[in-house]
Amino acid sequence: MTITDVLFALFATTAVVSAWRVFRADSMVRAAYWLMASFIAVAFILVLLGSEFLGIVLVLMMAGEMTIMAVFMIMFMMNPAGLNPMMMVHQHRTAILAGTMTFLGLGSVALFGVFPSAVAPLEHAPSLRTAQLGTELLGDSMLVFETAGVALLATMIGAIAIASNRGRYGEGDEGSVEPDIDSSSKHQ
Amino acid sequence: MSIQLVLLLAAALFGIGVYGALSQQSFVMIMMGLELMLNGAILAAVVFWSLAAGGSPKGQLLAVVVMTVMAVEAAVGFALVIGIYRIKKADITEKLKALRG
Amino acid sequence: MLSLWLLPSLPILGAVVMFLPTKFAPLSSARFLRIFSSAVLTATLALAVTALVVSLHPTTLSWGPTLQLALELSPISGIMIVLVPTIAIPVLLYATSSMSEDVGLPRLIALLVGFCGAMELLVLASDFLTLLLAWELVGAASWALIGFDWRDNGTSRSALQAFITTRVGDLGLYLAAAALFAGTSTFSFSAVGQLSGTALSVVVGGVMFAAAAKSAQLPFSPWLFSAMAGPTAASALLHSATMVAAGAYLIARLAPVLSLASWFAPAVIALGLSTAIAGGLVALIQSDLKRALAASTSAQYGLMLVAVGAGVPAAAALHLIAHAAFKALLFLGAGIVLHSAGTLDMSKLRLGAALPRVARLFGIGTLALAAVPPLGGAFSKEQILAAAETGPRGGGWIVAGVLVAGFLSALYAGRLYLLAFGKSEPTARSVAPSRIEYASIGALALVSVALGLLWMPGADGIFERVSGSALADGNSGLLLASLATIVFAAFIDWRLWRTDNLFELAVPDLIRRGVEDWLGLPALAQRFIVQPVYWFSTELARFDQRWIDAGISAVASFTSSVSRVFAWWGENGMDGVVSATAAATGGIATASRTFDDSAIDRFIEGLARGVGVVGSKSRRLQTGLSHDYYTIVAIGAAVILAVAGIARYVAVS
Amino acid sequence: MNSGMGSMPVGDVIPEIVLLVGTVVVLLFALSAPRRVQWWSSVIAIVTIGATSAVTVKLMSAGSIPQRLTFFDTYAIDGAALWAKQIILAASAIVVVLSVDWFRSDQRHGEYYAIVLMSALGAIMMAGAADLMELTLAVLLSSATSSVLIAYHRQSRRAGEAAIKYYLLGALSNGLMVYGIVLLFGLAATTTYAGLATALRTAHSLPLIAGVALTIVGLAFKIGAVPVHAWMPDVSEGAPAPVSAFVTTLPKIGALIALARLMAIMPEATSGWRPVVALLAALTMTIGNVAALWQENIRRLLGWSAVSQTGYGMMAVVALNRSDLAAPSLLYFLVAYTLGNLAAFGVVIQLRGEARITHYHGLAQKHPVLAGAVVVSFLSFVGIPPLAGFAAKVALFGASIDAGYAWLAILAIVNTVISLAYYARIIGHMYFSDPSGEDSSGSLAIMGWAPNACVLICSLAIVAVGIAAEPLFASFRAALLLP
Amino acid sequence: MLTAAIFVPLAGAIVMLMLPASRERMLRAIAAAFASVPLVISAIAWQRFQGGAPGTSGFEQIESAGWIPTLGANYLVGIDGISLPLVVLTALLFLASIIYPVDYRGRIKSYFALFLFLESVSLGVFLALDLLLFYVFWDLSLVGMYFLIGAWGHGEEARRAALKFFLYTLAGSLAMLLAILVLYLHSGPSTGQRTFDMIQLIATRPLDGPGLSATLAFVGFGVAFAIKTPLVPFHTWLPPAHVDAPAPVSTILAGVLLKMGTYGFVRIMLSMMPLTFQRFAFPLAVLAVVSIVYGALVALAQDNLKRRIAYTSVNHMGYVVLGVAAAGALSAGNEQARVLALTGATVEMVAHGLITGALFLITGSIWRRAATYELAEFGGLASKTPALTLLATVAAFASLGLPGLAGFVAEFQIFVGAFAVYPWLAAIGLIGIIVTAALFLKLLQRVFLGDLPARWSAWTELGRVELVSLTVLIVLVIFVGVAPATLLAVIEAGVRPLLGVR
Repeated sequence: MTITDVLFALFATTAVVSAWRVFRADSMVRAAYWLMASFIAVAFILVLLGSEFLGIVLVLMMAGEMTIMAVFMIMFMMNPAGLNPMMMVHQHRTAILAGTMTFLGLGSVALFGVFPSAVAPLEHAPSLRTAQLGTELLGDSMLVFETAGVALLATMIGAIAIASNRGRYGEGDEGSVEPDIDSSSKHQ
Repeated sequence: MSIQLVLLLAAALFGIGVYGALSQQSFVMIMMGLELMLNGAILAAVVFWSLAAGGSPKGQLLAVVVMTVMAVEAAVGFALVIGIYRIKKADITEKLKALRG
Repeated sequence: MLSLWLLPSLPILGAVVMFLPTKFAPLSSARFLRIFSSAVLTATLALAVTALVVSLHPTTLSWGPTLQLALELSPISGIMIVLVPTIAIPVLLYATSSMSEDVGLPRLIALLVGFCGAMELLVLASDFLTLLLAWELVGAASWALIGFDWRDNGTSRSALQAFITTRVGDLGLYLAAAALFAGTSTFSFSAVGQLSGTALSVVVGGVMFAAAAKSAQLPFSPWLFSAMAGPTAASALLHSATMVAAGAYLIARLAPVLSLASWFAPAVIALGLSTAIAGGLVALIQSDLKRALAASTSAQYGLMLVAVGAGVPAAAALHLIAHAAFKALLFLGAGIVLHSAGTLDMSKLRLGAALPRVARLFGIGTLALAAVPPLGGAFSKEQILAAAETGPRGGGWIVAGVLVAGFLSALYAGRLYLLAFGKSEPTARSVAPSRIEYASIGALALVSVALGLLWMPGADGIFERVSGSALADGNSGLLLASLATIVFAAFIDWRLWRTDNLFELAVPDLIRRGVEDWLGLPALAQRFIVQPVYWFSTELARFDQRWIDAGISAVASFTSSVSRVFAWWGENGMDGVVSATAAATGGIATASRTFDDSAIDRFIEGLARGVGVVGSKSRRLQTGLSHDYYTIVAIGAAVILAVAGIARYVAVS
Repeated sequence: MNSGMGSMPVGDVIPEIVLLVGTVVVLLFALSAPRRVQWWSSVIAIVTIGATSAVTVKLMSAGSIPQRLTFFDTYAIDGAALWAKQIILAASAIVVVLSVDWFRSDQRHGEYYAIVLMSALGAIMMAGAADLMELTLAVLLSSATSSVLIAYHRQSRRAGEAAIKYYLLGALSNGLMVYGIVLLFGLAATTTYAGLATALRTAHSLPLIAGVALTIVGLAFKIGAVPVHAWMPDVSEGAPAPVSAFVTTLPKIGALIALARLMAIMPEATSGWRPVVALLAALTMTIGNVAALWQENIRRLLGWSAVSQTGYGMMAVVALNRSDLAAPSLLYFLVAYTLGNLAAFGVVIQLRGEARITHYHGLAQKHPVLAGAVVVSFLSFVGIPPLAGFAAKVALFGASIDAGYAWLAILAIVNTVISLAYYARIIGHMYFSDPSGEDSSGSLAIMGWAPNACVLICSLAIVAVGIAAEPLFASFRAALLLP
Repeated sequence: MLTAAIFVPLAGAIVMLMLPASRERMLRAIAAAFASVPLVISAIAWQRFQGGAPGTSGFEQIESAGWIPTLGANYLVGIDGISLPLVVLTALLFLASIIYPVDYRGRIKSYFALFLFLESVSLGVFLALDLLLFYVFWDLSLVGMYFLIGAWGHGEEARRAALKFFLYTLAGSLAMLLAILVLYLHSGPSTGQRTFDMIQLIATRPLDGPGLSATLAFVGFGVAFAIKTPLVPFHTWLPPAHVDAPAPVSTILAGVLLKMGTYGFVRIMLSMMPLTFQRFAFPLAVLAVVSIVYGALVALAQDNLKRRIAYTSVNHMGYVVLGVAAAGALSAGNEQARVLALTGATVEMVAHGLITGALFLITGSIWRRAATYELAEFGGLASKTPALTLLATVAAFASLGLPGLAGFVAEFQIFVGAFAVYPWLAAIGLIGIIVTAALFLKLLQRVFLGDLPARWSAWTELGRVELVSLTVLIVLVIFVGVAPATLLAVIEAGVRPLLGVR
């Protein structure tokens, strides 16, 4: 039992427990932070696995996102559930069954599946592995990178287009409905 | 820290995510479940990169791609939830059932 | 070159000519029709004689390589082709006169002439195809004739009954033709000889069946009563030289080949004899003049069959001729009776004083029917008796049977005459027949009398030469016995007449009614054939609509029960399914109790109805709730995994 | 095949680049142009599509149709991809034209076209993806933009609801697919199809099955197949009608090609994909048809009919590698389906979104062209000759039987009969009912000339493509699926 | 030239749509002109018909063009001794029914257009020598019929009947499509070499004998044709379709569309898979006999004039199938009988087309004057309309198989031919002859004979158009019945090579 194993056990437990707490938290903000905890634990495991870069990216991304999520709940929706205790579930047993089945299924894949066992050469400096990623991004997987860029661009445009309610000519949502079936009151 | 154990952890996270997605009423909570699923996927991608694929750079990239998916989905999800909340004051799935049959 | 085909086609074309231009008045006058139809039939008669003398060309009408319609002049058909127009001319004359006021006269005359044409075709046919063709045409013509007075529903019903009965018989010919073709690849009469075993039996049985139906033998006899619904002229022709004669003709014509089947002779004798005796009884007890004559027709044709069965077709042919003459005469006489007395009920006639001349002519016919020498009818009957005794397949019991039948015919002939024309006070309302009517029955009486020439020594030899087959040797003892029966019958008639019991015959009413209507045969047929068929067809139609049309209803109900599961799911959600798998069966039961048929809508029936229910119910799966969609995805993914696993397992093992 | 490291084969993705540049131009125009001329964006979009199509044609006619992988085996330039590109572009052009009148009142009219173009790009990328990551991102691009398009009527509750449902289902299935893809990567240590094809041959079955199954679920969302079909009718009813036409058509084109491309490299025995896809095809067509039977809303009916059509299309995937009819039948089916769907939705758009069945009574007398178009597209869906759908079905059934899946063909036939019931029901309302009633076509208003023209073009194309099927079939036969 | 027979009516359909709707007589005349073109063409084709010299495929006057060569499907039309009479029949019946007056419901243009369209595709079915082309025309005939029944049928029920017809027969035709595909897939190893060419498929018989594929294909075809023919128990679409369709449409349905089913039995099942056919000949014959008896009995129980006639179609088409089954029951032996059976079956198709066509037109004339089909409401019409009575009587007698009329020529041959192969079945089938006789005579009796109900006292005699249409059909019925030699010669020229009999 190496130190890595101990750390892994620690982070793994943290990840699972906090993931579980997400749906047991009594308010949405708490849930968001439990989720972040889970992500951070996973990020540490990524580091343990040798991908420091990805670990850091994950933490940064999730920190931002979770903050937005929590803030959004309170600021925008003015949802009492955002902070107030809540337990809003439906078809609970089905969900538990589905979750358990998923875990059992994928767990058996994990335990009984045979994967190749080529271990990454981790003796190089972490920066080299990060550089490798960069080379891949701008080399062999150039197109993947570009596509990801386009996807993010499209998301930005789209999200703004539907979420922003301020337009250059007044209300941004104005006229954004189906045309009238009766043409007599047709929009100009 | 074997590949099996890490994958088991990934499966657990994924399973909890599935549970969350299915059990939660609130859109935001459902999205958290979905994020957890992707969390498991990231973990699996990295462990494969590290312990199965011999450090092929595509493994790390795959994790990045999953993160992109996560980000995009979160952004689109928030935008939609804002939209529907604005016009319908709906924040849970039960409030949206005009389209059926 | 004159073809044999002219013989049938001439009357048929004549019929068409008379039938079509009904709008042009002069062409539908009785006078024109009388002249034209007589001309056509006379020409036919002339042709027939020519055919006998100079032998017309036996051409074949070809439909295809295997379908050849051949005509041939066999000796017995030679007799028939002359006989048909000979009898038909007086009958037609009578018709043009007696029904000259009827608007349907052109139709009647055309049908009668066409009828003769079809009969000519029938007797000339030398293969089963042609025969069947003519055979059914005769039947159809008889339908039109019997149903002549179409405004009367009863008449058309009678026509229908007659047609259907004879058509049942036609099936025999279909079978015979088919069996012959299956065995020999041809339809020719002459090929029957090549058959043996079952095929031969089918042919013989089919022919006998068809002949029995046409000739009104048992059990088909009752159709002749329905045939009475037609005009008198039609009955006269139908009973004498056409239609009914066809059966006996066919049996006689084919006797040589038919006898190849060993059972043919006994069967046909049994058939003929039973009909002769039964018909005699029916005729005897009858209260209606025409019906009595009809029953006697069956009986007389029965006798002819006996002659054929005994191995002497020539005797049958002879009797056919004689019978044709006197039966046409009797029917026309009955027609006059009906016309003048307005009824055929023999308890109300006694027209001897009112119609003395008719009575005399009718008397000739009656004597011939009773086989009183020296009339032709007597000679032919004696020949049948002789055939029964000395024919190749004759025998003692056959003689006895024929004697009984002869006794019966004498008995009812006497009764008929006495009841119809017995002397009584002249009644005022009798209408005298026209000259033409007199002429026509006179002509027929003349023929009957003339046939008495057969008694001349040597006449039988001439006939044997014409008919191409031998008569049986007579026996004077037999002749005496026969005469004795006739005298005895006459005595009985006289006694009953004197005691005024001739009409009732001292028979209880119940039995009378039973026997009168052919021993209850029609009722039996109605009860056991017609009604069941109608019942069956109605039930079948109901079955058709209710079951077959409703589609595969088992599948439908299956699908609808599947849909109940869907419905339940839709109402209770996926959670319910998981929480209460055990209760599910109960839930289905509940759902099925509350299942509402009104959901089943308009227009997709049967199977589609089931699918439709599934459709409407399965829409409830689409609850519109996202988390239910999620559940479906989860289940779907699980199913996919399972299927992939199974497929993998199957692929490996 | 590949050019070496460093030199990017940019020429291979010129269509995509042109489309992207056009998108940016549309976007810039929309952001700067005054409201009155916002609709010019559509013109720019059309021009962009035309240009893209032109360069694609150029790519196709450079010698024979190219058959190669590019960008280090991550992207396919082959017949299937190029033809899919053309179909997608043509369909986008029609949708753009259909949208102009519909969105005229919308303030953000211009941006809409930019998103349409990007969504089309996503579909195109799906069709060409030869790499799992590329596929993931293409699906993502398509899904994200589609959600936005569906929600574009920002004041419409129905549109919002449809978008949320679409998004939620998409996110879940994407999550599942991503995990499946990760598993496949774990087995093969690569994500390119070329690499997967060799590496997976010896892969362990258990993870392989899990990976393939999860990936199939992800793609099932895009094509609207069971079990992720539920969004189809909801979106079809709730989204802006041109978007309904778009979303039920275009992603399906790309995703079906993607599914075929991916399944073609999977080891059949150890992954068990063929029976799985067959089962999904069977369920999809059956559920779609059965659910469509009693729809009183034409748009929902079209949504369900789109589900069932997906099932037919999947028959081609089932026959992959077993029948030489599989790929041609898939492409031909896509052409037929696209035309039929656009024609039918075009009619709805022309009738200003009127979808209640009673309002179609006697349409044939009031608007014979529209009624005729509905008849043509519906009968094409049924597979009545000589319409396009007929040749598609012949090829699909043929491929299916050829592949040893006669039961699937028989089931498809049963389904076709069921489908006729609801199609003919609508036709009956249009042709045999009296138009003079209260709620009948007599009171219908129409949109304008543009949708009418689209409808006419599509229905004529259905007939033309059906009768003159040879050129397409000949081309499609040469269109192989790489790798 | 044969191509023109298909496409001239189609062009006519398009022309009809462009004409002004106001002038009914002119429209009818134009439609008739278009409809008469195929009749002229088919007459010329008959004139030119060679009769299949020995060693040839039996097909002639072939015209072809590329269609989807990639799939081995081509535009290929031609005739042989079996299709030629059907083509003539089709052209004739269409002309007779297109001019027959009917209530156009204010949509006269589309009525004629659809009628011409239907004519075009119906001719296509009989002329096509490519399976895919055959299927195309086959399916289109359903579409045309669907609209004709739905739009011009009697009352609300018509829509339902039309849908039922469409659904039911489409199910059949799709089964046929599957079978066609199985056959196609067996015709070659890969798409380039596979073919839908019927001549080639008949010559090479790629899928014949036992084996699962052959059985499946055979069953597919069998179901399709059994529905179309229709055989019991696949017949229930027929009565409602007939009752609710306008009379000329019924005429086409009975006279032309039903023939497609039996034509398929001969052209596809018997010609392309004779060995498989042999294995199924007996069950098929049993089905046919059941249809004969069942159709007749159920018809007897009908109180609706048109329904009764409709069910007799089931009966008559049963005869056809019995003939075909008998012809295909053996590969050698009983040649004469089998030729007779198949010839008879083909003649029955023609005869039934003429006779039942005429009968349905007659019901149309009755409907126009009475707007009812209930037998109980009629009686004594003979006094008001002697011409109609005469025509109906001849038609009825022809239908019940009276010699001297067309039906007999057919039924006799079928019966004799079938008897040689299946004596018992043929004998049972004879029951049908009796029952049809009863039902038709009762029909005549109820409608035309007896007392005239007062409500029909204003009954009008047939118009000129009606009279001409009907007379032509009836004259042909008589002609075929009296002198079928020419017809039989043509048919045998097709039958003999098909059965391999010289």
